[in-house]
Parts: sequence; C-alpha cells; structure tokens
Amino acid sequence: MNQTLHQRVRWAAWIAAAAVAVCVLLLTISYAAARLQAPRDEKTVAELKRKVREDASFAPRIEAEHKRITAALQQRRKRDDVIAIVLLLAASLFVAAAKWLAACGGRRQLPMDRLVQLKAAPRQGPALTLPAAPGGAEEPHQAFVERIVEQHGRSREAAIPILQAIQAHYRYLPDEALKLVCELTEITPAQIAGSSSFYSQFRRSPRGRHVVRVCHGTACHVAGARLITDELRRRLEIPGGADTDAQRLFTVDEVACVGCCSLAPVIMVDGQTVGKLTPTGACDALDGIRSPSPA
Amino acid sequence: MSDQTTRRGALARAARGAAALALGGSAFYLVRKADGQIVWNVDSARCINSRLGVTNVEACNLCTTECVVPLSAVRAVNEYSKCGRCYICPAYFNITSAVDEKGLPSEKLCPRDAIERKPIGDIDPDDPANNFYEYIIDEVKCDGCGKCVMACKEPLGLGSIVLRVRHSLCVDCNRCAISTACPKDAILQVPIEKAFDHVQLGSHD
Amino acid sequence: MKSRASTLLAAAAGLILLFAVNAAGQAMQYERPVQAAPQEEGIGGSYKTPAVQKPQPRSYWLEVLDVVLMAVAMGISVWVVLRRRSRKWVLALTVACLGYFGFYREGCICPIGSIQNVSVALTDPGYAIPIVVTAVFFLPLLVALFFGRAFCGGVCPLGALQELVLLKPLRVPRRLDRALGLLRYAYLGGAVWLALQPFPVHDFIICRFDPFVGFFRMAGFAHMLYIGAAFLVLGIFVGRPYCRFLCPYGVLLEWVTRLAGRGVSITPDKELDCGLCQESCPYGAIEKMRVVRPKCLYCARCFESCPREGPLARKR
Amino acid sequence: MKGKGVEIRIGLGSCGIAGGAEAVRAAIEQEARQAGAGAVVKAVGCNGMCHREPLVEVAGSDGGTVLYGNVTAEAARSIVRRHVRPGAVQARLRWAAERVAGLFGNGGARARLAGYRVDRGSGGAASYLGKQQRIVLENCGEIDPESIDDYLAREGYQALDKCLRQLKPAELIQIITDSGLRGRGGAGFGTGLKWDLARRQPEGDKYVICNGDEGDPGAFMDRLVLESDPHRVVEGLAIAAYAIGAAEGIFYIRAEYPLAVRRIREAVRQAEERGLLGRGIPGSDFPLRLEVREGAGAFVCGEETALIRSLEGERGTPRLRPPYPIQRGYRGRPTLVNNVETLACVPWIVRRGAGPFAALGTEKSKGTKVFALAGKINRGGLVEVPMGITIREVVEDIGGGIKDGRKFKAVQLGGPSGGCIPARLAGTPIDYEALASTGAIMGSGGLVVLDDSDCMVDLARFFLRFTQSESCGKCTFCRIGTKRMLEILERLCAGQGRSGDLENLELLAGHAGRGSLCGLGQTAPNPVLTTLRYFPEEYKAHLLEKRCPAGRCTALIRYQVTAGCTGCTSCAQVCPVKAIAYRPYERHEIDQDLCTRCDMCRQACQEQAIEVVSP
Repeated sequence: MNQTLHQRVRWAAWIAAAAVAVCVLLLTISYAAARLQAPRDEKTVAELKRKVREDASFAPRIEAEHKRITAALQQRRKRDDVIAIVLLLAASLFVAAAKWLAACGGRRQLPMDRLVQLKAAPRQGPALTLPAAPGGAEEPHQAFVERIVEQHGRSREAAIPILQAIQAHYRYLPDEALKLVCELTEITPAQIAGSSSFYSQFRRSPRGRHVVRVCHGTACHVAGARLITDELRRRLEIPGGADTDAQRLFTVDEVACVGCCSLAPVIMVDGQTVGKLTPTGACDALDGIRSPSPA
Repeated sequence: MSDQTTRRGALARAARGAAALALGGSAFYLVRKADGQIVWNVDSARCINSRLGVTNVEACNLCTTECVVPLSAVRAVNEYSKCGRCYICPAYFNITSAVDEKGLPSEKLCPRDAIERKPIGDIDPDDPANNFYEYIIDEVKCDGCGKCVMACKEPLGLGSIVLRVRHSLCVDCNRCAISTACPKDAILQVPIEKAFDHVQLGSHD
Repeated sequence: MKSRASTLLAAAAGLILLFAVNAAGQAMQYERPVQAAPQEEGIGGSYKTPAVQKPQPRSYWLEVLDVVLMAVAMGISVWVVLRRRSRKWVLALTVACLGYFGFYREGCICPIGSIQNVSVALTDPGYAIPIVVTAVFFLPLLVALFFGRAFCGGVCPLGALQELVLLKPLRVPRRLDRALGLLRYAYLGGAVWLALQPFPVHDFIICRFDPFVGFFRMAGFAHMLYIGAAFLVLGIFVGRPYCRFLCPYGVLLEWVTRLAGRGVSITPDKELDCGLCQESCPYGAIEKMRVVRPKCLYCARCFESCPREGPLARKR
Repeated sequence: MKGKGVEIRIGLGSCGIAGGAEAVRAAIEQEARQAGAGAVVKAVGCNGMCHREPLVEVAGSDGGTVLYGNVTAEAARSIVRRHVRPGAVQARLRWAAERVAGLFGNGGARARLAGYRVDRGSGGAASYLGKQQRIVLENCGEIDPESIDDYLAREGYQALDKCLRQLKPAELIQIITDSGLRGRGGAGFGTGLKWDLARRQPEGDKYVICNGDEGDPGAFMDRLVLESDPHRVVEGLAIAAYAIGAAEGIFYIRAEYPLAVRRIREAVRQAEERGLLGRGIPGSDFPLRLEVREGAGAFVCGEETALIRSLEGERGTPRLRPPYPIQRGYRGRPTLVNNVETLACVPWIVRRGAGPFAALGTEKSKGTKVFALAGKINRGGLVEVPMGITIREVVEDIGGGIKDGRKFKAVQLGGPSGGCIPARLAGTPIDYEALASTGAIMGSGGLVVLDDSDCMVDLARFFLRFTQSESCGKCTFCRIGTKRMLEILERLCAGQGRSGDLENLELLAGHAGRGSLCGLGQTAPNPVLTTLRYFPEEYKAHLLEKRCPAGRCTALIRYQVTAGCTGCTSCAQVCPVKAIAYRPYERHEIDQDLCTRCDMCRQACQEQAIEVVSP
C-alpha cells in the first residue's frame, strides 16, 4: 500500500507543479493582453468621442463601448482572482506533497564525507613541523670514515662508537663505509657483522626520510601501541615484511620504552615526541609532514 | 567558576538592561505622542483635480493607474448636500460636446458611465432649467479618474464631487503607491476622524 | 498599469482635441445655474438628501487584536522551540501565521516596514504613528532581547513563506554568506535614509520592494510579483534568501539577540558531537556544534535532526 | 606573590618537551623580555609529576614557590603577568589595558590561572607528594641541570670533598655498608659488599661503570635523574672510583636518551673545568678521568658482563660468572658496575652518614626506591618512596586510583624480568624479599598499573615477545625456550590453543629459568609464571572457550553495536577502514571482516552503545 500511496503522492505533486506553471502562464498572458488592449481601447474611445462631437447619434455607441470596457475589466479582475486562488492552492499542494515525499523518504541522506570534513575532527596529534630530514649527505665515504677513525681510535673497542657515528651520518650503515672501517682499523668484518646485527640501533638498509618510532613499552602497549602501529602501517601501505613505505618517506619502527610513559601511547618522529595518541591521531600527526602545509 | 565568569555574566545582564531601557524609552516616547487609527486620505485641497485655480487641464488619473488594488481604491464621491442638482451638470455632461436637440450636451463626461442622473420630484417640462436632478456615482464602475471632480469645481460647478480613498477597498499599505506617485503629495495618512470631513475648497499650496 | 509616458501622450492629445472641437461643433456657452446648493426645503416635496457613503476601514480593535495575536504567536514560538523542541509544532505555527498575518491581513503593517515609520516618527516631532505600529516594531525586539529571534521562527509572514518553500537546502559557503549578510546593513541604512527625506525624495523602499506582499494581496505590480516568484524559486534551494541576505529588521534582531540570555542551544545534556544538526541547519547558524544565536532563525530543524530525539532514541 | 627578583622555572625534561614545554618556554621568555628586568627564566629538569607536564614553577624573592601544571602557552603568559611587575612603564600600561579588555572581550584571553595551579598542600598533589621521601630526586626540578653552580649551591660535591679530605676508602665503604644500600638495578646486591670486594682486588687499572642502560620498558627513573640532576651521578661515580681506587670511570647510557647523554657530557665537562675531576684533585692524589659511552639499543646490555662486552665493541652476550666483573671485567681489569640510582644515593649517604638512610625502609631493604608509576593510573609520574610501603598505598594514595574509575586488576612490577601482582596481593610491602615471594622482582622500578580491560595472556605474550627478541641467543634454553613459549602464547591469543599448552608453558618456563646464564633468561619466564599463577582462569578461557575475558586479544573479540545506538553516525565517521555503513538515524552495523578492532568507534560513541564481545 505504501508504494502506491507514495506513487500517488508523487503523481499529485507533478500535477500540482503543472497547475502552478499553467496558472502563472495564464496570469502572464492575461496581464500581457490587458497591456496590449488598453491603448487600443483608449484609441477607439477617443475616436468615438470625436465622432460624437460631429453627430450625437454616436452617444449610445460610446456608452456601449464604456460598458464593454468596464465589463471586460471586471471580468478580467474576477478571472485573475480565480486563477490566483487556483495558483495558491496548487502551490501549497505541491509544497505539501514535496515535503511529505522528502519526509517519508527517510531523513535526507546526508553526505558522510561532507559531515566528516565539516566537523573536521579536531587534529588529535599536534601537527608536527619537521625540517626536511637530511637525505644522507653524499660526502665521499673515504674522507668521512677517516675522520671518524681519527676521532674514535683504531682498537676493537671503538667498533660501536664508529658504527654509531656512521649511522648518525648516513642514517644507516652503507657497506662501502663498513669495508673502509675494516681496512683502517683492527676491527674485523666478523665483529662488524656481529655487532651491527646484534644492536637494534643499527640498520643495514637505507631508511625513509622520516623515522617514526612507535614506543612499545609496557605502559604504551597497555594503552594501545599495537593498534597505533597497525593503523600507521595500514595508512602508509607498508607491506608485511618491510618497515618503510613505497615512497621511502616513512619508516615505522617499534622501539622499547622511550621514557615518556605518562603520555602513553607515544610515537617519536625524527626526535620529536608526540603523546596521548589514538590510531587516527597518529596518522593525522604524520599528515602534517606528508603534505606539509604551505605555511 | 572563578569571579571572571560571574563578572562577565553581570556585564551581559547590564547590557541587556540598557537595551531594554533604550527600546522601552523610545517606545514610550512614540506612544505618548501616538495617533489613533490613521488611514490614507486624498487631501482635496492639494489634489489638482479638486484644487481651485487649476482649470482646463486634463484630470490627473494617477489614483487609478498607481493603486496596487485592481481598479484602485479611490473613488469620486458626490457630497449631495453640496451638490447644486443642476439641470445640466458639468460633471455629468461633457459641456464642450455638441448640443443635441433637447438642448443637452450629447456626450457624457464619465468614461466609465458611472454617474446616474435622476430627476427629483415632479419635472416641469416647459421650464427645464428649474428642475432638480440628482447625480449618484456608482462606486463599482467608478475608478477615480477625476474627470468629474475637475469639471464640477468652481467656476463651473459647486465642487461637490471630490476624490476619496474608499477604506473598504483600501488595503492600507504602509507605503501607498499613489502617494509616492502623486505629484502634489496629496495622499497622506490622517487620523480616521479627519478622513471624511469635506475640506472647504480653498487653494493652499 | 500605464507607464508614465502614455499618460503624457494622452494629455497632449487631449489638449489638441479640445481646441479642435471648439472650432468645429458649436458647444454651448455654459454658466453655473445656481450659486449655492439648494437644500431640502428649497427642493420641496418629500426629498431627503441621501447620505454619503462612508465605508469604515478595518476596525482599530482588529488591529490591536493583530498585535496581541503576534505577541501570542511569538510566545508560542518560544515555548515550542525552547521547551518542546519540536519541529512539527513550528511548522504548524508557520502555516497558521502565514495564513493569518500573510494572506488574511495581507502583510501590512509588518515590523520590517514599520522600521521606516518608527524612524520617521522618532526624528520628526510632527509625525506621529499609532500605538499599533509602535507595538509591531518593538515587540519582536523585546522578545529577541530575552529569547532570541522567536519572531523569525514562523511568526513573520515573509519568513514563513520562504520557510515552507525550502525543499533542498544547499550550503552557502561561509564567506559568501557573510558577504551577502552585509547587504542587509546597506538596505537598512538606505531605507531609513530615504524614509527621512522630505517630500520629493521621500519613499518607503522596504515596502515598495517587498517581494512577497504581492502574493498576499494577490495583486501588485507585475515586476514585483516576478521578483517575488524568483525569490521563492531561489528559496527552494537556498534557505530563506530574503531573511538572511536582505531583511533590514534581521539586522536589529541580530544585534539584540547577541545580548539575549536564553536562546536555542543544541546540546541539552551530554555532549553529542555527531554533526547531524550542523548539517541539517539550512541557514548555517550552527558552527562547531554550537548555535550562532544571532543567525538562528528558530526553525527547530536541528532538534528534529538530532538522533537523541529521533525514532531510535524514543524507543529506548 | 609579585616581586622584583622572581625566578620562573620551566620543566624541560624530555617528557616535558614532549608535552609542549618548548612553546611554554618561548611564551614566557617573550613575556619576560617585554616586562623588562625583574624576571629570571630558568630551564630545570622534571620534578616527577609527569601527569601535570608541562610544569612551571615561580619562585619569589621571599623564597615561597608557586607551581603550575598542564601549562599552555596562553596560561604561561598569564603566569608571567600575574607574578612579574614589569620594569618598563609602557609594558605596565599595556598589560593593565589588556587586562581590562580581557574583561569585556571573550574574557578567556587571559586564561584563568585557578585551573592550572598545583596546590602542594591539598588535593591530588598533596597525596602524590605526601608519602614520598625524596633523596635521589631531591634536586630534580629545582636546579638547572646544565649549571654546576646550582648543584654546588645545594651542597654539591661536598660528599666527594669530604671523602677526599677526611675519609679513607675503607671508612667510606664502611659507611655505605652500614647504610644498608643495595643495588637499585634490580638484583639488589649489597653495594657496600661489592665496593669492598672491588677495593681488595690487587692494584693496577680499575674501572667504575655507571650502568644507565635502563632497557626495562616502562621504566624511566634513570633518564629523569640523568637529565635533571646529572652532577649527582657524576659525584656518586667519583666517590665509587675513590672508594675502590679506580682512575677511570665510564658512563654507559642508552642511545634512546639523547638529552640525558648530552646533559651528562656537559656535567662531566663542567666538573673537569672546575677541577673537581681530572688530573689531580687539589689536596689529594686522586686522578680520575670520566668518559661517556652510548648504548646501542640492546636490553641484555643492562647485565654487567654484557655491558662490558658491549664497551669492548663486541656483541653484547653475557659470560659465565665467576669470575665476576669485580675480579676481571672491562679490559680484563677489576670493574665496578653500579646502577644510576645506586650512585645517586651515595652522595646523600656520605653527606648525612649511614644512620638516616638506614632509618628508612625495612630491616633488609634500606632507604628509598624510585618508581616509574605508569599505565591506567590517574596521577602517573616518578615517585620516590621509602622501602616497605605497600603497593596499594602507591597505587591508591600516591597514584590517585585507576583512570576512568575502572576496576584495579593487577600491577606489573620489574618489567620483562618482573611479574604481575594481582590486586588482592596489593598489600605486599615493597622490598626485595617480599616481592620475590610473590614471584615478581623489584627490578629497576617500572610499576605499570593494569585495569580490567588488560588481558594477562596478551601481557605475558608482550613480555615474551620482548625478551625473545632481546635474547642474545647464547643459551639454548633462553633462545629456544622463550621462542616455544611465545609460540604457545601466540596460539592462545589467536584462539588456536591446543590441549597441553598450559602444561608445556609451565614446563618450559621452569627449564628456561634454570637453564639460562644471565638475568634475562632466568627472569624471562616470570611474567608467564606469575600470570599463570594468579590468573589461571584467563588462560583457560583463551584455551578452552577461545574467549578473551578482558576483550583485548584482537583475534578473539568482536565489536558490536548494542540497542542503545541512536544512529548518530559518529562511529561511521571515525572508522579508519569504513567498516561501519553510514546510515543516519538507523541502528549501525559493524562489518566484522573489515573491522581491525582499533577501538576508535567505541571511544567515539557518546551513547556508549558499542561493546566488546568475546564470543
């Protein structure tokens, strides 16, 4: 039953709309006709008046003419009133039908993305503004490694400080630099391979321009660090095994405690720490970097 | 909360009080000098149709054309007590038209033929000039074109016909279209009592 | 309506005719037969001077009644929106007020037009306006001072007409909305200035260019009727275009509402920031989940759109 | 108080900076410059009230101090305006004008300070500080860590001076032994005994190492002490070196604490500049050279022998003991390794003698312990409490109870080597032996509070995953044992537990514990054993019913919309994977296979109409 009622109301709406259009048209025509008619009437009356002056027999003609004009005006007045009433009724019927259709068609389908954008969920993480990370200076390996070895010494003990210096400079341990270190110091390739793979700070493969360290300390784990890591990886489309996204912009690392447990869950992006995050908040915090605002 | 909010609350209330006072005050000022009901009215002393000293000029029919109400809300009204009940009424006949055999002008003045000429009492056929006729304006047909008013005034007539706003028709617009169009600012809003008294035709400009 | 040009033409033709006639036919020389109007005794017989028709205008007490009705309507609007928070009641009130204040009373005198009367009366000692007009002007402002724009919530016939016509509200971008809003200030300033001018320039342009009064009177100048129709068609998509971008009285109501203590608020108890009300407000009067009371036209659509008052909530 | 010589201290520890302290400092400096003379802006460390970061403290010339917490840039400006009388006249006029404008404008321009003030005498702050006994943290948040003069003004280096001038090494060690100080690294070995053994080693090069590796997740007390009061640790290490006759000292600090490394380096440099260290300290023949080395991110290097191997550039794998590092350590020479906190207690003890320290704590565990209170607690942060205080006092009184009024379930103490102590045992006093009896250990001091929304099996898996990845792989039981245990726990959390898993788990835990060489392997099973022991029903629920009572293991839970939904679409708006169809005013549905259980919808739902259901 509802369907036919719905159909009938839609149909009524269309009829009403048509009626409104017709009435408006009629009124316009009648108005235009009146505007055209008026000068003609005036001319005939003036012409008759001139004739009456010559001979009186025209007098009844003038009176008839006046009667006709006045009758026409009255009659037009009545007709316009009727059309106006019809127009008013048709319009209100159309409005009522349209509103009923809109109402029963369930509340207006609100476009969700506009809702989200309209609400522009307040940026949960503070927008990080980061200087462009050094892309790994291209200073020739030779000179750099020599300088490091000078500084830290050649003994086996200097292995870790040297690796740390290389890592700080290139943001990862390039193989050529490691070979140079072996040649210049007593450190054996075995020791370098052993140490560089043992300690989590060192990486053999190049990293993204920005490093996102998600803290997986106890407090952060309990506060949902796993959810944040998964959401970051999903949002940055990082494949299962890897830890850097396709455009080599972000590397997502999971590190043990960063030491800000009361701000759990925490992520560190290139040294800047952001706390009290939600999965979406973490991604928003990165948006500031991925498409840096023009400011 | 802290004192800051309550102070701001007090400020808001004070502002509201001040606004209320301002509104109330100006309202009181207006009410004190207020009028009763006012209506639109044709000031016959200003309307060129009825004003003395303005002759052989085409009657101004702005009242007909400008009024928002179809067929206008202004009508010609014949104050019978002032009407001369003349045998040949300059407002009824167009005295400039040719005279027919009975000695009456052949053409009627009113374009709408809205005036009816009715003899009063018994008519003495052989002394036509002394008979009395009554001229009754049919308010349905009349559209206030002002020709009869122009014709009936001094020196030709006694000026018993004037244009008047018919309040049953008048919609009492806040801005009367005629009043803006009227070249002599003759349409004004006057208290209801003054609307109907027959202003002595004197020209005051 | 004959344009001014045609009347001048007719007048000129008439003059020429007059001279011509004198020449042709022999008109009678007429001089006035009586010097004074004969009275009943002079005429004799049982002649009685017929009474001159004096049709009375609409009685004064009816106008007072209109003012009272307007006050009552605003009271209902406040109660319906602030207390019952129901859109259906507002719609009913809108239709009723449109019917009475619009089509029956044919609009005049409305608070918007009364701005001009009041401004003239305030500045010109000789000009007086009836108490009714003063009341019509000040009542909505007084109500706004305490409850916000209750008058716009269905009582004003112009607003009511546009309210009913609104079907598919589009969002006007904020900057455009604000810019168009400035038109109202220009209109108000111009209208008051013109109202205060002496005779030749003096004109009540608010009433002259009132787009909807022609519909109420079912008569009016053709161009105004077409402008009114255009507003209504625009009003189907843009919420209340006249009220938001042109109505001079809206400016006064807006500034008075800023001082109002109470008014429409959309988060009665717990915070619910789902944004559906902000989306449902066709007049952009809700920003960041809070009502911008000076712009809120009391239409209660936000209450209707709130899930807290929706079908599911009532079932709970 | 408004005065001339006002000092404004801003807490700029790394957690403060993370909380936005830099913006606060910039605002205060800008306002202070505007005010002209009369206001000294000083960066200080953190006083441990992390839940009120960033912190600003105003010390008036009359000595009284006012503390403000959760300070925003805006509030910072009002603080300066409230406490500093500007020197320049036009600044004074402008401030007065702005204050008046503030009244009429939105009134909020000058944030009302009442909300930010931390009244130490009453309310949360009082109970937070009330039960604390601050020895190690006495200067934290009071002094500027990068100025040695601040430290010297607070009896800095007097202990070292007293040792060099009056105390023989033997007398010094006697004081430490009498004080009953035990290692704060977690094992709790007597410090005095350790020093004595080191002193008796034959002459020749000796080394002292300050162990700042603090690998425990959930522990950050060493970071705070290193960042806020570095000179104290330097003095402690110097005293230790003097006690055992060492000429070289090394600070071994985690690379994840860059600010701490910088502060310690700065402190050592300043100390050498002032002649307190280096070639020969005037009035004594005690040359001492200190060096700062960074850890490279290995939890196992918290253990002495692993640390020493790491210093030697090798893989950080612990080695058999004996010989203990004291006999043969770094470069084969006797090496004394002490925890940062242990060294931080030494100056206080030497200055005040053994008595006052011994008076604190229980008969076996003397003095105070610093705990990093974190997790589902209202007032998290760093607290230093005398030994013997019960866990309930720490959680309820100091910590202010559980966040969001949820139910207190357990406390995780000691990180991956520690264990979970259930709420019903919260009465246990905090000391080495009592905690050992519950199966947990004191550990470095991480105290993470858990509520009913935390799943014990998931927590055990988390710690196992950590120890498994940090295991150096040397001992079979630790390398393979933790691996197998982790697999069982992964299966349990995924709902594919097989019969016999729990028994295997217990068996493996026992073997791994006994079969490992170093602390990591020996204590790795503790989290599993304690959770098994105190929460067996959760394990059974995961194994038999494939259910996670706490609603945390994502594989076993489902997010569901209840009848309370009013169709407000908030959940659909926040769902990152669009798993909830957007149907305003209708009851919403969550598409189970799209849902990643990220809990965003439950947090967004203001009708509390989304529940976590474990099948």
